[in-house]
Amino acid sequence: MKRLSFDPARCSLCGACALACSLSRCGRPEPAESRIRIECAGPDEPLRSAVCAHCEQPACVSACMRGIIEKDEKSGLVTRRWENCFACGACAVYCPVGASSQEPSKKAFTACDLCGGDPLCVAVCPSGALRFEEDAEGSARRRSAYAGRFFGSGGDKAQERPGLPSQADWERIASAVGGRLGVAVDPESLADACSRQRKAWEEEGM
Amino acid sequence: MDACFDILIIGCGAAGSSAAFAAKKTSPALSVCVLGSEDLPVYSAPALPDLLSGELSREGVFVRERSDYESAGIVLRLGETVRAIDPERREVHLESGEALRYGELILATGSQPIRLRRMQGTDLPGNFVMKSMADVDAMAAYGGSRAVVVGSGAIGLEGSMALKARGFEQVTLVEALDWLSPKSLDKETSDELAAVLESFGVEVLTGEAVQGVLGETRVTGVRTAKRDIPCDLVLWGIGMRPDVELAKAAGIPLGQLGAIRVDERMCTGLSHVYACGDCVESTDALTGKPAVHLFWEPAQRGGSVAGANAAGADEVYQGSLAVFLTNKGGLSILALGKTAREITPEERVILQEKRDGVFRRLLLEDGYLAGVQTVGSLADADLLCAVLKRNAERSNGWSLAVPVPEECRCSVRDVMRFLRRQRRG
Amino acid sequence: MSETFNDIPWRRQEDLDAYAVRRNVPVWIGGKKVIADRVVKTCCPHNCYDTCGELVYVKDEKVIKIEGDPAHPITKGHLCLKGFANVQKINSPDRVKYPLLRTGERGEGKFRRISWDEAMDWMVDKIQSIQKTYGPEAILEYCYSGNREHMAKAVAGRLWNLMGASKLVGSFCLLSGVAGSVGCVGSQYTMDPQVWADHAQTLFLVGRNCTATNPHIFPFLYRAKERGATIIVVDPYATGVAAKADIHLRPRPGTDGALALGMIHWILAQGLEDKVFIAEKTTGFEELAAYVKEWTPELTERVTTVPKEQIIRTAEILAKTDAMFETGYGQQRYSNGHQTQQALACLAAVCGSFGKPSANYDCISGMAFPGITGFANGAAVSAPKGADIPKTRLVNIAAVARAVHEAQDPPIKGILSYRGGLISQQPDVDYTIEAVKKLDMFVTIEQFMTDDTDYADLVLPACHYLEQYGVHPSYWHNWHQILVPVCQPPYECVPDAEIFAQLGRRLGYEAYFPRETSGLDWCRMLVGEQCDFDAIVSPNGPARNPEKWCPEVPYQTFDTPSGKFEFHSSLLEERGKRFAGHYDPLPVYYEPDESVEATPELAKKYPINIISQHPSFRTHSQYYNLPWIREIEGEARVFLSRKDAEARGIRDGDKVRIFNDRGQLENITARVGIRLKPGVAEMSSGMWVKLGGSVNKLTKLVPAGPRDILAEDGILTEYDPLLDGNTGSYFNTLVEISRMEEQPWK
Amino acid sequence: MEVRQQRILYIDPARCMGCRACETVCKLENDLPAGPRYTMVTEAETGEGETEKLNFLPVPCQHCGDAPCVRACPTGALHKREDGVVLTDRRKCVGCHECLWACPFGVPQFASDGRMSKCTMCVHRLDEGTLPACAANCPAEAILCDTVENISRILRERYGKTVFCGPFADRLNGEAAR
Repeated sequence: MKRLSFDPARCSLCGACALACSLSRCGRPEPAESRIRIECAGPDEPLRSAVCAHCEQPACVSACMRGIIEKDEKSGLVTRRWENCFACGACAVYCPVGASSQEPSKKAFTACDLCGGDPLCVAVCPSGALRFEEDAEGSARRRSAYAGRFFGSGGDKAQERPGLPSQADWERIASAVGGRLGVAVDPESLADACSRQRKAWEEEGM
Repeated sequence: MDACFDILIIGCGAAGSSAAFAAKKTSPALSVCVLGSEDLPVYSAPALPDLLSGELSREGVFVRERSDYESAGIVLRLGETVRAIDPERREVHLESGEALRYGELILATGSQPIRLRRMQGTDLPGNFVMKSMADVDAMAAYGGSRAVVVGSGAIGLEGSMALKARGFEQVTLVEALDWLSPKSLDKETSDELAAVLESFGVEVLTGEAVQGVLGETRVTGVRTAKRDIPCDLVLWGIGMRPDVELAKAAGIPLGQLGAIRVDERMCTGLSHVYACGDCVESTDALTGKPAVHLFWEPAQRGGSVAGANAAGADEVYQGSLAVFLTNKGGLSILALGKTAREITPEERVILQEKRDGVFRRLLLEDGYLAGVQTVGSLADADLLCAVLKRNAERSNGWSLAVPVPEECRCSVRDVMRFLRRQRRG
Repeated sequence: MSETFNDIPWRRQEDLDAYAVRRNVPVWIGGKKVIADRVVKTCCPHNCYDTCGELVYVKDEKVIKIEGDPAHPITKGHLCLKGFANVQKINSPDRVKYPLLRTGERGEGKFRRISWDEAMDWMVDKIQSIQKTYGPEAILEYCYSGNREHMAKAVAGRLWNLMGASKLVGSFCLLSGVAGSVGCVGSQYTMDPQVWADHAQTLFLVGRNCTATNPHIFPFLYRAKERGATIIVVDPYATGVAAKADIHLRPRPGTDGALALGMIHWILAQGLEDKVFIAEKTTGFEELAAYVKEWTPELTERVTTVPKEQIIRTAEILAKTDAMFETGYGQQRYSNGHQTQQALACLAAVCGSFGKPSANYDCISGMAFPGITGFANGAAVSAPKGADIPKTRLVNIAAVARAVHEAQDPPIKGILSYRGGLISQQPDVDYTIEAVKKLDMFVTIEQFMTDDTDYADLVLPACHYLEQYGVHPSYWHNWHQILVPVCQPPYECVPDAEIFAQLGRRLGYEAYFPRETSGLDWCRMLVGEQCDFDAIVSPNGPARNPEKWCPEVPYQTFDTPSGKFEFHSSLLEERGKRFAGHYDPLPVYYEPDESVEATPELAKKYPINIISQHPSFRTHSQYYNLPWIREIEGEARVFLSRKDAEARGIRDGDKVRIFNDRGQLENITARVGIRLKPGVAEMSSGMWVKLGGSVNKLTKLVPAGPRDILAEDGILTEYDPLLDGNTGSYFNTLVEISRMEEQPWK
Repeated sequence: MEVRQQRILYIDPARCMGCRACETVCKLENDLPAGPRYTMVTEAETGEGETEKLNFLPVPCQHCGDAPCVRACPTGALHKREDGVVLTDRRKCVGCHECLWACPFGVPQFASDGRMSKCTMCVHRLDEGTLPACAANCPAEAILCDTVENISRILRERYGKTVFCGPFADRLNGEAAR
């Protein structure tokens, strides 16, 4: 199955993924409403993505006391009938990657559903750090990128953490999100949210 | 001829049901039968307080429908009580007299609530436990407006909140020991919890052992060492006990804690017999010691390991965590790992904070995070849980456990920042 | 018997345990120890330089593991990726298991299972009715190198001879180069690589993508390189071996001959030639010297596009150092291929690179055609004593489609095909398919449902090479191992030789195909007295072929008419007096049949010269159907230069269309990069037509080589493979490439 | 604690010529279907004009000293053996893919059962004293499996001589060894 593949080396920490995700959830660029979170422990620290991996042996499925989380054998997706969630929080405690969280606008604990097969976060990611691909594809791409770095065939750039999105990038991201959701999205508000987030990290000393 | 199943499962709760589905998934060609003593397919016992409060409908409590078993090819026989197991002949004898033959047997007999039968008045109408749907139905039918809840485990806490939500005017939570949930919480955390409960109108009495139930024909009150509390009903939440009668009679070895002893593959001491759920003694993931964890998650996961292995797979159950978790109607509490009393004072560092209405208490042992207690939010629960599990493996040669550096042991915030950084790289 | 083994009364059951090197051998499979019943030594008979020694582990008559034979002095226990994939191939659920008779139209691929008896009846009936209506020469075999061993071909040859069928001759792979080489040198030899590895100062490799076709040469190359030798590679394509070279010359496709002439010019101009060797061991030097006068570095650069500095530098290294010439076959897959090889041989001679342990010339070992050189006694098998064998017409495999289209008196009406992918491997696929459709009988013996089987009337279940006997001396190194079956054939698969023997018996030649003759007997008959046969049959072997056939340091003498190396080839000159074609005694350069220079008008329409290498993933059309191989190789790809891609708006990974007047390929993945210079593209050969990636949809039927066999429609009465030799001129193909409208990612 | 000699799989990129035999010998040794690729030969194009060339690098598990996959695995399914081999306990794997996101080399593979598996340095062979299948077979002798010290020695032996011989400069100056 195709899954969200995250390449920490290519992430600029711009937060476009979380902003887009939250826009699709609650109409506001509000990272707390996002089902994907890029965790950052510091400027030079490795990044990690906290997003549902649709595990093969999902801890959330056995944790869920309502039996509303299921592993769909056909599609490979971990699905949630979150309308029936009574928010016990067990899925959040047991999830090994921290992908399950209580969405403020819902009573329920939710996790990424891959937007039904066309993830918005991937569509907006300006640096290609997030992709929607088969494991084999992702593995082969990483291996080839490594060889590129090893032999120095244009791989040097790939080793540096990419820069933050430009104004033009934010406009492209805004139009991609807007186009998908059928609403107008102000690129300024995205850029603002991004800088607010970064400020918060700075204050946290990260 | 006797009915014969490749895999026979006794118990249709979380463990039994997940064992059945896991077995079918592993090996669809095998015949699988589940016996349930209640006439109901698996439902969520942890959701019973919500059924009681009225927040959930009856239908909402069920985890699976009868038709789910059918479409998976599992034979479901409900309302069947097992009289005995004959491991020699690989047979199970039902109350009805019927004998069922099995290839592999999985015991998922669950647990029973502890009742103080010898205490005065505990046999009166108005005494309740909350283990089964029938218990909740009975309580709902009984009615009343004043309740005493005895015990401050999950049933006690959630039960008192549920009764309040159901509209009871007076709900009194009585705990014999000095503070609430003393097995899982330190006094400081318990005080936070008590404050939350009281803000919802639940009266909390600690250090008061119940001495008897008052009433002639039905419950009219509860007597403690300090007072008589008038009430219409008593909800007992003083603990659960693994149901091991069948196993014991069949000669299946029990562990030191009195539950069925299983290995990491969920095999019991008898060949062709697996066990899972509340009735087993497994390993505590943090201490590595034998433990009886009567929660949903270990039952569900242990069930699928038992089911898969019975069907020919080779899965392991890596033990479970003693998770104290309640997240209901504004009451949010999580406790993991050790409490202060379980760590020697010389090795102990305790950090505590309350920020933005969230109470968080972290316990370090020898510099390693060893216990967590929070009230008011489940944020970072996964991180804390992951760190605790990792630290538990610190005796392994290749352990990745890292102590919190001295300079970070000043505040909860510093520790959290360090842990976040540790998680990756 | 189990359902994977059906008893066929006439299929031989032998005691294969006799071949075991070891018995009850523990072996790891997927981290578990398994006890193999036996390990058998054999060799790989694919069309490849290396002819690797193999140890095959068998359990319950199933191949469970293959390893290289560590005792093999050349291949040293190493195999290529295909070697291991044979475990997947031989056990593949997709194998043809039973005889299948066509039920749909040709090309539809609809069949029904029949019994071997029915299949034999059907063939006998068809063959006899064709013979009756048209005459015996209306029947033709089609056979190439899928399993390149010689024994079954000789047994089949016996049948064709007895029947008086048309006889298949030639090759479409390397004979034009051989003709150019034989013309100058005479008999062909190769020097053991360990000899040059220890002595050569320069390695000169031309048209040889060793990664794919000769991986076992690398340890020897590295030994030489790490000793300080210089490696020079000539290839338009940036191959794996080019990556290890000190100098990589990238001529325009088809101009390798010009490159050699330019180097000879420079060497002579500088007086660097080996004057002693030329004086003592060659003839015709003056004629060559006069001809190369025009090949100045400037002209050579203009023709080949190789910078003249590189040409000069290379020429000087070759002349001043002890240079080992290892020429491949890529450079001769153009209509001027024989001239190219002739020029390379002349370059080697000018440098004195003959007859020395440090400096010699390898084109191909005569062991490639043991029946022609006399090592193998081909006649003993195919022309049995006492039989009445009529002289028949010959059909050249390099023009077989033309022959089928054009043959008269009689027409070709029945083809029995084995060990070759007729449709995917012959140039101009559509023309070949039209030819096949004209047949009354097209029988294929196949392991899998290929392009050919789709058009066949009858498909017979073939044996994997590990399930049959064979004789396959290497055409590169000089070590020999007889192929023995390592396990019983599964299902209703039958070794090729036994199919022909049974067909022969059914056609009335019982006396010539005795039931008791085993594959090993046929092999023994074929090899004859030239070597100690028993020493090369598992558990023995491999052994070096006798000096007579493979001198340790060859080319101390030459067996040309003059007894010397002939810069001016008398053999070609004489042959040219008898046959039409291009028998030039000198290595005169002329442009390939189709190229930007030869056909400038066509090049305006189709400016890209597409070449097709043999990829390491497959031997020709074999192996792509295996999951392991397909996973590695991926979809059909075309490599092109950045400049050509940019000009066409093609980005790396885009789907493109490749086309010319002969056909087109669609949805080919473009790989843009440095592998080719502008104006050249590459697409590996051998991909199946039905999978959409056969480059032969674009190639043209123009056999390279001195003899113009198209003038004779490929139907000959006399043929000398060593001097008339032909090769498919696959690489002189011009195409245009465009980006597809539809891209998968949109 | 006494640290056992650390064993590594070393690829000599100067020798790998891209034949990919390591890929199928690995499939056979480990009985793998198409899907999981314990090793994969990658190609990289470098240079411009005359220096343009192809480079090859097989990428099996690097068995990192401080393996990011081991750190990233939330279930403890990965560990590093005393001799340096990074191994997976597939029974503990839940298929969360954290190891793949963490691995800089794209090594972790996922079989049809969704759990991670990867190159084991053929521990079953190592423990019997034989080389991993890929190293034993490599026709170019480009894959080495040994201790760092021994590999260093092999490489010095391989390339030391070349330095002193010089590729061809002195011979071009008329001092042909002929």
